[in-house]
Amino acid sequence: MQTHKAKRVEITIEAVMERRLATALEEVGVTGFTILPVLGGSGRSGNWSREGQVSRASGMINVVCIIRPERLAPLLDAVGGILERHIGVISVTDCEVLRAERF
Amino acid sequence: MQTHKAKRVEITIEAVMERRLATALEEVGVTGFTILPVLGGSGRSGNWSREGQVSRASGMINVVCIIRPERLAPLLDAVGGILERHIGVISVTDCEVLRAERF
Amino acid sequence: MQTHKAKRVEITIEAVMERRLATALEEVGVTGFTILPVLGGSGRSGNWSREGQVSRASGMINVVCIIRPERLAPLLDAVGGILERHIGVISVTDCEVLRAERF
Amino acid sequence: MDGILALAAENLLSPIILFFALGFAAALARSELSVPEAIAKGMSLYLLLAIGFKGGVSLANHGVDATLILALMAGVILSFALPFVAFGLLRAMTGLSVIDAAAVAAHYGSISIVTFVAASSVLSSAGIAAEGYMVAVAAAMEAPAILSALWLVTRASGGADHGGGGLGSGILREILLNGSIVLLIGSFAIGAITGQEGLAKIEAFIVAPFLGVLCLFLLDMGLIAGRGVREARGLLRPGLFAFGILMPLTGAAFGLAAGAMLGLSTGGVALMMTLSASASYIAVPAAMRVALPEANPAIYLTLALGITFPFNLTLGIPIYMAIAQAVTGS
Amino acid sequence: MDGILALAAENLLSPIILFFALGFAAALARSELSVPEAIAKGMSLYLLLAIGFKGGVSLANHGVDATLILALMAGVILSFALPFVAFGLLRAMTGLSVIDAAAVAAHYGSISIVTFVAASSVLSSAGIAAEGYMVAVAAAMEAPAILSALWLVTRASGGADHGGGGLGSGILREILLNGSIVLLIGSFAIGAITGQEGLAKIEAFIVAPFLGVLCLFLLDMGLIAGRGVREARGLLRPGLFAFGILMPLTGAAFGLAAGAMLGLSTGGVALMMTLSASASYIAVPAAMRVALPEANPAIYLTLALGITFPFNLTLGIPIYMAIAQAVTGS
Amino acid sequence: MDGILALAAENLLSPIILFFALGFAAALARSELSVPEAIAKGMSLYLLLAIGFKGGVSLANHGVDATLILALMAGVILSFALPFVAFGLLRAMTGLSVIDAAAVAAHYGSISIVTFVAASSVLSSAGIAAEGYMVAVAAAMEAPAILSALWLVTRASGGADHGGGGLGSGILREILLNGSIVLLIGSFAIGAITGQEGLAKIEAFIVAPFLGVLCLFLLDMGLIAGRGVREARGLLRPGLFAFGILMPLTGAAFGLAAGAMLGLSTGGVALMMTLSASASYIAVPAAMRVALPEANPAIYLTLALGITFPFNLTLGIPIYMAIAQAVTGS
Ligand SMILES: Nc1ncnc2c1ncn2[C@@H]1O[C@H](COP(=O)(O)O)[C@@H](O)[C@H]1O
Ligand SMILES: Nc1ncnc2c1ncn2[C@@H]1O[C@H](COP(=O)(O)O)[C@@H](O)[C@H]1O
Ligand SMILES: Nc1ncnc2c1ncn2[C@@H]1O[C@H](COP(=O)(O)O)[C@@H](O)[C@H]1O
Ligand code: NA
Ligand code: NA
Ligand code: NA
Repeated sequence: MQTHKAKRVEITIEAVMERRLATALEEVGVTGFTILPVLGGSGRSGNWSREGQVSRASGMINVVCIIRPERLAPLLDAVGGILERHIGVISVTDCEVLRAERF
Repeated sequence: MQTHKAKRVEITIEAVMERRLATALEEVGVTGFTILPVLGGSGRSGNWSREGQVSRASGMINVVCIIRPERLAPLLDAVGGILERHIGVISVTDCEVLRAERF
Repeated sequence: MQTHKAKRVEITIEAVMERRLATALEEVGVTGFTILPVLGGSGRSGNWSREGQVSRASGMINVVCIIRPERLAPLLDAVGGILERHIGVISVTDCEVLRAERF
Repeated sequence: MDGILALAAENLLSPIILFFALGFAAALARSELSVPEAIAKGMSLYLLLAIGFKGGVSLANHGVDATLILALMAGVILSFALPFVAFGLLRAMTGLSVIDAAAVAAHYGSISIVTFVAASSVLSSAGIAAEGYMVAVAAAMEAPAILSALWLVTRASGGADHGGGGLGSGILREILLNGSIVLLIGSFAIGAITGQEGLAKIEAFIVAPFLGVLCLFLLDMGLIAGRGVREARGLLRPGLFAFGILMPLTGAAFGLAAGAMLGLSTGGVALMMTLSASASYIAVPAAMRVALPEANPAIYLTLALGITFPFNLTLGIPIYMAIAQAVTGS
Repeated sequence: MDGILALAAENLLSPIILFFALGFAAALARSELSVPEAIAKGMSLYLLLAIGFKGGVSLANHGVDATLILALMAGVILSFALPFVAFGLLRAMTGLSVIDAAAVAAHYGSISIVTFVAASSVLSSAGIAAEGYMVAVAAAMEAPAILSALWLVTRASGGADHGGGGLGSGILREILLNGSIVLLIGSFAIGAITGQEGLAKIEAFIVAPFLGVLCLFLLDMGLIAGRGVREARGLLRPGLFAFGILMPLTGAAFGLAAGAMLGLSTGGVALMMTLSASASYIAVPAAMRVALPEANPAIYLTLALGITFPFNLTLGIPIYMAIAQAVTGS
Repeated sequence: MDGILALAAENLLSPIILFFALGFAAALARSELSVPEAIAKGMSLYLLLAIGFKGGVSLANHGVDATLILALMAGVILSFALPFVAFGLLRAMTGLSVIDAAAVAAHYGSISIVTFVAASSVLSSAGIAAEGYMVAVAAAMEAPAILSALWLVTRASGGADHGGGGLGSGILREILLNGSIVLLIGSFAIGAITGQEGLAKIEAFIVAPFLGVLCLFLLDMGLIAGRGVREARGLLRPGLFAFGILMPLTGAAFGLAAGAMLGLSTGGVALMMTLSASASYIAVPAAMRVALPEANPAIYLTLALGITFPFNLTLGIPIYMAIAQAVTGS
């Protein structure tokens, strides 16, 4: 099958920021994404684990956006602005997709 | 350690299709995959979130298959056939693996 | 925004090995990682699914480490040693990150 | 009529309805109140186990009635037939495509077990008995409607292939062995085998806290229904909305005919009406995603969960009860 | 004094405290004992539903008291005012930055509903009645403290912008409609509407097993608090630790003044003291992560959950009860 | 003999067995019925808390018996010794490798707490009392068997290194502090401290609904056991299958000897037999994945969960009870 070049952006961010991240993505025209749950992790701010949570205050989520390459720059600007004050990481990988018209 | 080239295929698909996808993968000789849960997402068919589900009707899963490069074409044919009628996305990334004989 | 080259390492491993894997990662200086839950999977040791578990004995997790390229070799040595006796897979992908000083 | 109003008023102010309304309102107001998926699923297992078991015990107490088989057959026939009625109404009242109309029709031929549970608990607080085997009738009505819907689609498309979907892929087996049916029928059988003695052992689990669990469950149903309605506002044109109210009343009329013909008790007739009036939102949506993925789930989920379920819960059930009382003359 | 000691001793040996201690000890010993997140969330929904409903029924039974509105207003004022007290103490006693101190202060102005639940159950096993509407006061005290904390930060930074955080992003709406408040107030309203009759229907669910569920819930709280303390050992310098004990006592004094001025019953005064003494660990931390992400969550979570919560649970509640009894002369 | 048959027949038709059978059958028929992982884990926390607490209360009621320490020691010795018996049988009856045989042996030296819970509830519905501290004996028997198994492997491999696995990695600490043991022993201690008064407070939670929760839990166990058997059909050769039945009977004989020697009550002897007969499927599998990852989990999980657990549940427990009655002469 015919595949097309795209970018796979994976953002690990605090769950409380979900709605704000979605809004920021929509503002730069990214409407497709998938949210994966996160069990725990470790970083400069220490360890955490979902089982130790009484509240949604400190859980994280993993947001995957597959986008056309030309959308990357505005997306990084939008997400970078949010990540600046909040903990979390973002990675960008080259990928191939089917049905490029969807992205 | 010695690493080997492989392809990492990630398929986001409706949970109701899990068994059918597994069968399709097996038919093209892919027997190794890992299924990650999905919390929610957004796409052309709108938003959804796992917390709004009474049924398994509209949840999604994320299936990761790491394969030898030569298996990619038949895998894409098999999965593309399923995805044609169903919502979901597929991405392919180049990766390196240890122990190539396993894939 | 300015991005930097990094490696995205994804390790699928038995949940019982979590603490040991974290210790091994720390020993080679990798202190940032994110753990995703796994619902089920298939491999040479057969199928399994989270819903069939009474115990934490046979569940798996997916550990994502984003690292500077020069840390890859020691990381693979450390993880390879653990994976030798245990089931699981590891893949390495090239990626780009913001804020390289964090990794 | 007075009876209906009094019943409806009392029903509307019962905790279970009020918790449903609380969830519905919270979702419309975009509160982030939510019930974890595992808890919701756990409560639904509990409700199925409890209602099945109690039905079985009631069967054990009253002996196997000659009408049991007839009632099961009536249920299967209703489930096969109602999708045709629904499909006809939909094509007349709304602009839905054949595929969307067939998918909706499948939901209305099948049943909602929570509506059945709510009706059972309203009956039992009103002191009206019903045949214990109505639980088995509920289970028998889950699947046949799906076949009717798929037949409607195949006929409309001139028998063309649907690209690997349809009945091909073991879908019927999946429906017949779906979790709800197996647990409901299994618990019914266990209740019938262990009888009153078995009930005594687990009564403190399945009887005493039942209504309380139902409140928490309906809170969650309200949240989901409210969220669905909020997101699918655009879809809910007047024709669809009217269908969501008219169809349960039509279904109930068929259920009334069947129940009266079989000579069921007042409670039995009310439950048969409720089953016919209710629309599936668990088994059938899942089946539709596999067999008719082109049908838009927002339409059938919003109708079944956002319109018909609340209608049955608040007004439908008291109406069916009052009519059943009038008809069976009790 | 004797009364306090006897109460404290009895309290310390009650199952709920012992299960909390078990969890705390297990976490310190690094046991992998854990309660799944969904179960913990399910239990907290249950506790909120039950305590809200019972409060509403009690209101229905005793009629709307003229002091209801006054008590609500007192709660709102306390929640606004206590962060300033806490902030002052923190800046005097500890080396926390303005942002960290403000974030901590927000927690102490707001309330911990589990502490309230525990106090209610201690009161009811001691046979001391309290105003049913104290549940509504609890809900009213959740949010105002957050505004005070954000105001403290804005003032300190000379009104500078906080990069998109702060109140801008609909955060107040999120807090007012957060799950706990909606469920608590909603259940309170449903309890008030359905009254004793509604309670009779779901009593076996929300009354009988209540204390048992609370034990399991507190086991989990102990695990989380213990894990927090273990990981944040380094942070807990003497000044912070002292604040974690002194601040609830200070808050309780304010609560006492308010309760006595309003002429609340003994139980009502004890609950007002408990609310003022308790520190939020659900709604406020989430709000702080959005509005003040620079504040270190390890500090406020450890203080609220690791120091103040156990203090209130073990010693605080009996102290507040004894003082309330002495002051109201019962 | 008549007694055994009657007991077995009654046992086979009790709700808990029938729900297990329902789950087993549903899994074999490939139904997608399933219990969410969080709910299953929540129920197991509940069962451990309840059984531990009730054991502690019973200890408080009857005072500390001089045989408590002896019974604990007997449990530890049995847990150390039984793996050698099991290993010998396995090497004689089956073609398992040393590593697989040792891993299986570890499971049979340790215990299954759900089997213990089921036996306790059968005893209590038959009105037969047992020593409350048997709960502590159960906890004491969890871990020692693992050491025996690892020793068996080390001996066989001539003391060679196992590549970082084995006992090196803090595994013993993990087992001794595993969630089940901590909760069981902790609840036992809390029950002993708070006694009858504590029980009165949480009885409606841990006593009344207990059997009902056990039914739902066993439904899930049946699903898991059935799924395991379905997937591991190929592995279950006659030798292994026979071991899965013979080993519990052998273990029970050792338990009988120990119980009789200690002069335990009828119920105590029956429970000691049940513990010795049962095979772990939670703590030991997890330990084996860490310490002996080369052992095939399909073998030990299928034996413990798919053969021995159902055998004990259906036939084993009534047999052990009847023998205990005959031997203690009651
Ligand atoms: N190098 C990394 N690779 C993967 N995930 C990371 C990494 N660093 C941080 N994270 C994730 O981001 C969270 C916050 O990281 P930090 O801001 O460093 O405290 C951690 O808990 C991890 O879940
Ligand atoms: N561009 C994308 N990146 C990541 N996930 C996507 C994307 N588009 C769609 N998805 C996922 O696929 C689901 C269905 O998408 P759609 O078919 O566009 O409605 C969404 O709910 C997302 O979970
Ligand atoms: N090729 C693969 N791609 C993705 N995940 C895999 C693959 N092979 C194995 N896995 C995962 O690793 C687990 C153990 O694999 P195995 O060691 O082959 O039995 C499986 O259950 C999967 O979750
Ligand atoms: Na129907
Ligand atoms: Na406070
Ligand atoms: Na044993």
